[in-house]
Amino acid sequence: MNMNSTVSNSSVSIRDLSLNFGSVSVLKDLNLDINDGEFLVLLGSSGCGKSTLLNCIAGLLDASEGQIFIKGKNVTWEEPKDRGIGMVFQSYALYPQMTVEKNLSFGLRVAKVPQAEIDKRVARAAEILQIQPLLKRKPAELSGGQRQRVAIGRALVRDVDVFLFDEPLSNLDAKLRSELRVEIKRLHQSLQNTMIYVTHDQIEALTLADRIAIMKSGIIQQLDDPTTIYNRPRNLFVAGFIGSPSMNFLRGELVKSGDGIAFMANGVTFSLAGYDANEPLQPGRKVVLGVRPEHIKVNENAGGEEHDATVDIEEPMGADNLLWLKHAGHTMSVRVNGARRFNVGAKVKLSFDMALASLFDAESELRL
Amino acid sequence: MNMNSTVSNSSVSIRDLSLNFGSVSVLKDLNLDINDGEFLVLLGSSGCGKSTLLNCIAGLLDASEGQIFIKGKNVTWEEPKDRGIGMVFQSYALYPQMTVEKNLSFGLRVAKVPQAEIDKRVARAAEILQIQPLLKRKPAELSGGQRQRVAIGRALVRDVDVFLFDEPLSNLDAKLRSELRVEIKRLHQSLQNTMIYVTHDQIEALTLADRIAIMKSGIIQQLDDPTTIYNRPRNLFVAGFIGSPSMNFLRGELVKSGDGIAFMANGVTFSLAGYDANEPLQPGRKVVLGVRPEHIKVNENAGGEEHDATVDIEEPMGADNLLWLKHAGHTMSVRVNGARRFNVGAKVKLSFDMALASLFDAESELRL
Amino acid sequence: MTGQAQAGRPSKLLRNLNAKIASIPMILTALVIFVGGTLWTVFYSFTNSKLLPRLSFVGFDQYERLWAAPRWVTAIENLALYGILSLIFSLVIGFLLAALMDQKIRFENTFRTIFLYPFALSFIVTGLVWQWVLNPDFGIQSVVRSLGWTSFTFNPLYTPEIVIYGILIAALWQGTGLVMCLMLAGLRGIDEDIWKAARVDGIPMWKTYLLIVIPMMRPVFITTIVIIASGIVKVYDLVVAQTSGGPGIASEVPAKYVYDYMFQAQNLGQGFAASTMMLVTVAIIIVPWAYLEFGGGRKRG
Amino acid sequence: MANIGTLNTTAAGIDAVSGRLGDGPTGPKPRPALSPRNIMLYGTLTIAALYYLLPLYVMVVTSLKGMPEIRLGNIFSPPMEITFQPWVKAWAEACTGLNCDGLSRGFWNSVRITVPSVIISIAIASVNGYALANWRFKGSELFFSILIIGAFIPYQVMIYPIVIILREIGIYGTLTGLVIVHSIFGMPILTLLFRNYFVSLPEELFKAARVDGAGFWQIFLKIMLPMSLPIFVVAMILQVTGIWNDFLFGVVFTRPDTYPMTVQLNNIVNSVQGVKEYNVNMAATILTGLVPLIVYFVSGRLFVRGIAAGAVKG
Amino acid sequence: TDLEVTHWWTSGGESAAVAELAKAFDATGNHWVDGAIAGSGGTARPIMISRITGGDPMGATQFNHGRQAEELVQAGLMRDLTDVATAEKWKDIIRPSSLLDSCTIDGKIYCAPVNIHSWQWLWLSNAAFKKAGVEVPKNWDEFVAAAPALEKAGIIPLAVGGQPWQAAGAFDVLMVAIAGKDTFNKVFKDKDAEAAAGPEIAKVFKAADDARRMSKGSNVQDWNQATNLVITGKAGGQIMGDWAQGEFALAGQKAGTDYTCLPGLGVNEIISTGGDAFYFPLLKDEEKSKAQAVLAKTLLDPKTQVAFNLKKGSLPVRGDVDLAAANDCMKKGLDILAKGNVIQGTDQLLSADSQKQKEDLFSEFFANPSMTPEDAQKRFAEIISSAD
Ligand SMILES: Nc1ncnc2c1ncn2[C@@H]1O[C@H](COP(=O)(O)OP(=O)(O)OP(=O)(O)O)[C@@H](O)[C@H]1O
Ligand SMILES: Nc1ncnc2c1ncn2[C@@H]1O[C@H](COP(=O)(O)OP(=O)(O)OP(=O)(O)O)[C@@H](O)[C@H]1O
Ligand SMILES: [Mg+2]
Ligand SMILES: [Mg+2]
Repeated sequence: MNMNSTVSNSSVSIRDLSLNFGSVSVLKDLNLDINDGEFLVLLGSSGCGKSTLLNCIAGLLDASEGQIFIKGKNVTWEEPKDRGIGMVFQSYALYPQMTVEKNLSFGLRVAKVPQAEIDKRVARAAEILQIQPLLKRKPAELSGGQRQRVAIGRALVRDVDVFLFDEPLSNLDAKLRSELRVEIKRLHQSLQNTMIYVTHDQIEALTLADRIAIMKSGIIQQLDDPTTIYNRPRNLFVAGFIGSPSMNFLRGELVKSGDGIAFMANGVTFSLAGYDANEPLQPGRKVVLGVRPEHIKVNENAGGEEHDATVDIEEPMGADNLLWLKHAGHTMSVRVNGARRFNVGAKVKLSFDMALASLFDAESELRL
Repeated sequence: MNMNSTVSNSSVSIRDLSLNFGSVSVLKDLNLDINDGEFLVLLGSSGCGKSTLLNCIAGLLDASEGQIFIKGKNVTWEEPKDRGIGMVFQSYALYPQMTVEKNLSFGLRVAKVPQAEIDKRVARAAEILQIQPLLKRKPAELSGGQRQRVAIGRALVRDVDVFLFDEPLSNLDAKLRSELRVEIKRLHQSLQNTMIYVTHDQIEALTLADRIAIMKSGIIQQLDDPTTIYNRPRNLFVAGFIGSPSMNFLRGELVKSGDGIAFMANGVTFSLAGYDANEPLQPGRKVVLGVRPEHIKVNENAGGEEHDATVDIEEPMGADNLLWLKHAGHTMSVRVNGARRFNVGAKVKLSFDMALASLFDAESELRL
Repeated sequence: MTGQAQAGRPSKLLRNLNAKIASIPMILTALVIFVGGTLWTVFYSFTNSKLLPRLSFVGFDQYERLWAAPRWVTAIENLALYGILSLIFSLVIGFLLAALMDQKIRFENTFRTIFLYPFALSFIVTGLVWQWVLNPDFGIQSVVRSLGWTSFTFNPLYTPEIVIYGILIAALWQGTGLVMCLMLAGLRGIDEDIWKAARVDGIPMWKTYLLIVIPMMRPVFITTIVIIASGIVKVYDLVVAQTSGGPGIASEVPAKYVYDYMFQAQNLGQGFAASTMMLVTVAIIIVPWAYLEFGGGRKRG
Repeated sequence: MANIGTLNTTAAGIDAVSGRLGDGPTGPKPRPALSPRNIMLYGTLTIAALYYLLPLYVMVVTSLKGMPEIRLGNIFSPPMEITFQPWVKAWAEACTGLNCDGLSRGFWNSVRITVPSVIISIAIASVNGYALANWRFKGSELFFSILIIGAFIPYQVMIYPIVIILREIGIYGTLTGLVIVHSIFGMPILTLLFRNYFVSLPEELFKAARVDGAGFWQIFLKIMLPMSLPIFVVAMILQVTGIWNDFLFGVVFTRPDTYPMTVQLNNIVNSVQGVKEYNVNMAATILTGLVPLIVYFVSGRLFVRGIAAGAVKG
Repeated sequence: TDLEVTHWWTSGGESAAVAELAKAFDATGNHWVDGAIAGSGGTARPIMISRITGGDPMGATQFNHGRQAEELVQAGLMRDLTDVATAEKWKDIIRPSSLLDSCTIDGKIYCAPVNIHSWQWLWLSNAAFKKAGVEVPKNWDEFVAAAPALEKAGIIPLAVGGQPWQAAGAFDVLMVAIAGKDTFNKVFKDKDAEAAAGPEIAKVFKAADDARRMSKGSNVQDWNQATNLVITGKAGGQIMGDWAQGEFALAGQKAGTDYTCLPGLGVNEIISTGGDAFYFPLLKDEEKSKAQAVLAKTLLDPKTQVAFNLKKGSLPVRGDVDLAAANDCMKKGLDILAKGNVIQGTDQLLSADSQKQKEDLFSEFFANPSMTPEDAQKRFAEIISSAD
């Protein structure tokens, strides 16, 4: 394959990257192309190798095999500082003994940038991030959100091509997290830099990403834009990983029903009318049906078939109300409007929106 | 006041409790009655004194003043083990060198409970929590969720009247957190014990609680059931604290409009038709109008007045889509269905559901 | 994979060059002094070098003579006894003091300073002071006798059977403060919730210490044992200052045997053989530990 | 930590509260200052403290007595007549052979030996620890393991090879040689301390600095050093006391005109002129221990903190 | 020129004696830099040797002449003094000649002997015996017989310090006194293990057993502290070399009236001719080498010899000096020397290694009452059989 042509039109390209810690293989033959100006989120559960991949891109870890290109240049063996990257860490990693200003300018001073230029850049970053009043403080005198802003500023002043974020918001509380999320989004909209963002919070991934790469044990499971990931997960893992509460899975098989195909689980059949399959569905195949909690209607006749269920637990969450229902031997979660309340034990009718459901092969776990 | 009558019908009663660390007063004259079998959540931001209160109830901290009753008995001076309480900690606090079984039974063995009884209780707790296969493992060999289950089991085997939870789920990831949340809810439904649960996660509070006590700097701001807290916050703090994203606040004043009263901010008036005020509204009063993001409709004519706005940022979150809109000099968040997508910069029409809005006095910050 | 793309790979040796340069003193020390010196010593222990090292090999003669020497056997016995007792007592006393100090007491700083100050003093000073305090004609014995209990006998330094305990008293005085500090640091590192959980479970304090906290402090104990043990093997100054190995050879220790035979007896071969034996003993204790602690693929942090 | 009782709760506070709420206990649980628990606690601590203080007391008291009084017996009795003569003698007059200037000469020698030795050994060990924690290379752990095992090797084993090495380099008997020897033998424990400490610092700080373009030395000097005060204090204390108190190397690797204080002390104590002058010996002993003692008294608190940061994390 | 001289003469009498040497050397326009190392030869020798082998030699250093410096000489680290010796005719003046023989290796002279020390003395406190109400003994047997009386009076009969060489030395003395010169030579010179295991030596061990019993309670380390016990009348006597005399002198005591000395324990009037000598490491510095020669000459200067030995309590190495000032005991020694009743010291006969093993044995024997004389003799014979 011709490497150079593939590489040229993307900001960061990773080719056949493998990384082992001793005998443990953490990244396996990974390929990834990130477009210029793209916001790519690496999403995966703890220990799947997200940080490892990010550290490889940053040059903080040496790849065991493979190559990394940034802006078309092979940087596999470059020092971190020569890669044109800036990095923001979960623990902020501010230099505790330096003021905010010193923190911001440290990289520039190391690179012997003239003082005037340093001042200009620090001032600009401080303005963008609205941390001008904090410049003389030490990190210990800042709140978590302010610290994270300074950490971002440190990457900002260095005028880098690629921003790398390693779970930058995990240490903040929920409220601050959602505020800073918006700020990062806004920052990306105004800077239009390439950003690679590691998180295990799917809300962050869904809201921020142009594309999401979902990882599991060092392998990218799906790389797509958030809507596709959410609505058309490529396999069972992605389907279950994204969405809170999880997609409801029903194990069963395909059966003939009239002139079409239906799904049957625990003796109950579900019409598959409206499902957009990738391949012709064969009766007898063992499959898993996945339906998101918000794609089930309760006591609202949507025109399709209806199923009986019993309310097991109700979890009011303010805007929404999450119901855990017992239905044909499964427990199923359903999201309804927060204003609608049910009693535990109440009998309800469900109808499924099959157009938004997913079907997976029970063996290969791939989407049908 | 007659203490005994007040105390007798509640499971835990706290009377005029104050607690100081040196000169710092952490709890201030706190009164709280928790009913038998109730699930009470203490909610508040970090450092507001939630853990301190819980430790007082547990007997791990001595009150500086005031009394604590459990099941009608004054336990202010009792040792923790004699209070009939069990406690579950954020860090699990499992004894690392003991197997799960030993962890569960240690308290009983020390109390010289007969072996047969110990075995019975451990078996029952293990069954309830579904940790039978783990009994022979050490805590280090368990996942976070399993550890937390064992920690709950430790309280369970002791057959206590009151369960105290101190942020039991904070160390778990989002997925596990929502799973265990359901489990705790189920546990409560089956045991019907009194449970006091500290958290700073409002979702946990809203979904689990029979009643929520919202704390700020050692003072309970509002004690009510989740729906009331969510829909009718007693003051500005509670309104802003509960709900994610936060309630939208507009500062303005009450004005006469036709024969009724309207709200005006930045020159834009909002009809207050449908608002259920606690007291007659006087024009000219400085107030804050609070509207939750899901109580604003976008491009859907709800019959009321409409306001023009521009989409600033869109945050798709799967099931929902969060819009940040610019409207009359405010930024406003609005939650719409995840399937509805908007372009940044798009002009939209908003309509407000005033029946679910809140009005606060700008000075006292209390609900009108 | 195109060859051109792979070309940038720099030589392995040059990567991390600064770190390697900075580690040169360490590498030299490790290789030249510790490994080289040790091998040199082991090598010459098979010669009959006298005042100066020379290459005339005598096989295991030096070792045979060593193990036939009553003084060496006594020294080894002393070391074993002293080592075991001082390990046990320092850990027990150090831990007890730390546990007491950890009870939110008043004057914590004062007590800690008192327990720790002997550690600032050299073994020479320690030995001299305790020689003085234990001196039968001036010290404790004479004071108690002068109070009327004339048959009181406490003369460890001049009684061969118990002289090692006299040294132990001084060693504990000098060293337990540091052990206490280490233990205290360890105790302070225990999750507070563990204490709370134990209280809620109704576990008495001593049981909490014994069954929960001490097992949790394993790393601290290991560090402490390493520090104490490395001191025990080397014990020399204290004995020299306090008893000079006396009375007779009752308080001899291996390190002193090595020194005496290397320098006083001008029999390097014998001294080298003795130090090799010490090394073997140390290796038997240390190598498994070092492997567990530092080898075995342990993760960072 | 277990909150078992706060001592400062007083009975008075309890009375005031119970007056208001008539029924049953209220406020903090009364814990008398003289509870059996406190008696046990403070009793044990006090007895232990006495054991630790006794020798110091004996040293001071003896050093202030005249010889006749000492010969009378009781080493614990306070001096009837305080004399500073032993101190004067120990400091400036005691003889070894023909040199009768007491410890004073040794003191300055000790200073001249200790200061550079402490600085250089800490400098080397801290860089080692830093390299081991943050810049591992192939074999670095092996060297470190050797170093740690080296901590157990009796010094006597090493003396002879070191004498030969120093002789071959030609710095035997010089201050440089002694400084090197101290640096070598201080290296294992100090490196362990520093390594553990640097490992305990957040790795992300180091990564951030690398991304910022700082190199090996810049990160060490500008990022790591300013954060390492506690461990430097520990290292400093350990080395000051260790080197100041060293006898063996001082005696083997110096010459009489550069003898450190401990050697001088040993000479004075062992140069018995007639009877042993215990009072002079004790005064000399205290004088010799004074520098490390002061270091401890001044920075003991930091020592414990540093120990917690560096030593305990295996 | 400054010349550093190391030695282990730090007790009161010793340092007074050293001062005489320094004075004499300074008078030649050079400067004696004193490098005293306290704590006896056992502490000092290793330091001296490591400095010489380490390439940082001093200008001159004391050793017991004999075999202590043998290897240093063989390694070429020591300066050849033959030229000085020839010029000063040491061969003629030094007496007994065995002293110079000990300095001679391969026909070259490497050291300057400064004194003769003899071990074979029993020092007795007249006051102690008076207090106990017994006559001052005239020989070892009487001394042993008087022991119970001394003990009854609360006096330690025999003071023995804790340092190992003291016990070993005392045994050697007993051997000469009880077994005689021939046996002594058989054992130490010929290393005859059979003799060492024989009945003669068994008698010596019996005597040593007595000495051990009599020494109970002397809780001191240093030899001069033990001497001090005799001086102050706390102990009845001490077996110690003639250097002890320096301590008596310093305490202002007079031989005959305050204390009594019995050479050869009053049994066999034979003395050994060990002693101290100065060795001169090979130096690169021309100036210093010259100064070394001056020092060597000065050490054997008659005036220096007298002044030094009077203070030190030892005998001069040259027979041609006037010792009018010598006291009672010293004169006794000179007499014996004149009669030729001399033997070589064990330092000259045995290697340091064998000496050390011997010290270990006797130090244990004296401290451990449960060790029978028979066991000790067996071990003694083993040491002799492997001695060199
Ligand atoms: N230095 C190391 N040595 C050995 N294994 C390591 C090392 N660093 C990471 N690992 C392993 O590599 C795997 C991936 O780690 P990584 O830190 O990339 O996970 P992550 O996806 O970032 O997880 P998290 O969300 O917890 O940060 C983990 O299983 C981890 O145990
Ligand atoms: N032992 C103590 N000494 C002094 N102040 C303390 C102590 N423990 C807690 N505090 C202070 O009391 C206040 C309340 O602490 P508390 O632990 O109850 O907060 P919290 O609500 O549980 O917070 P979080 O959510 O972080 O756990 C804090 O300001 C804290 O600094
Ligand atoms: Mg990570
Ligand atoms: Mg808390």
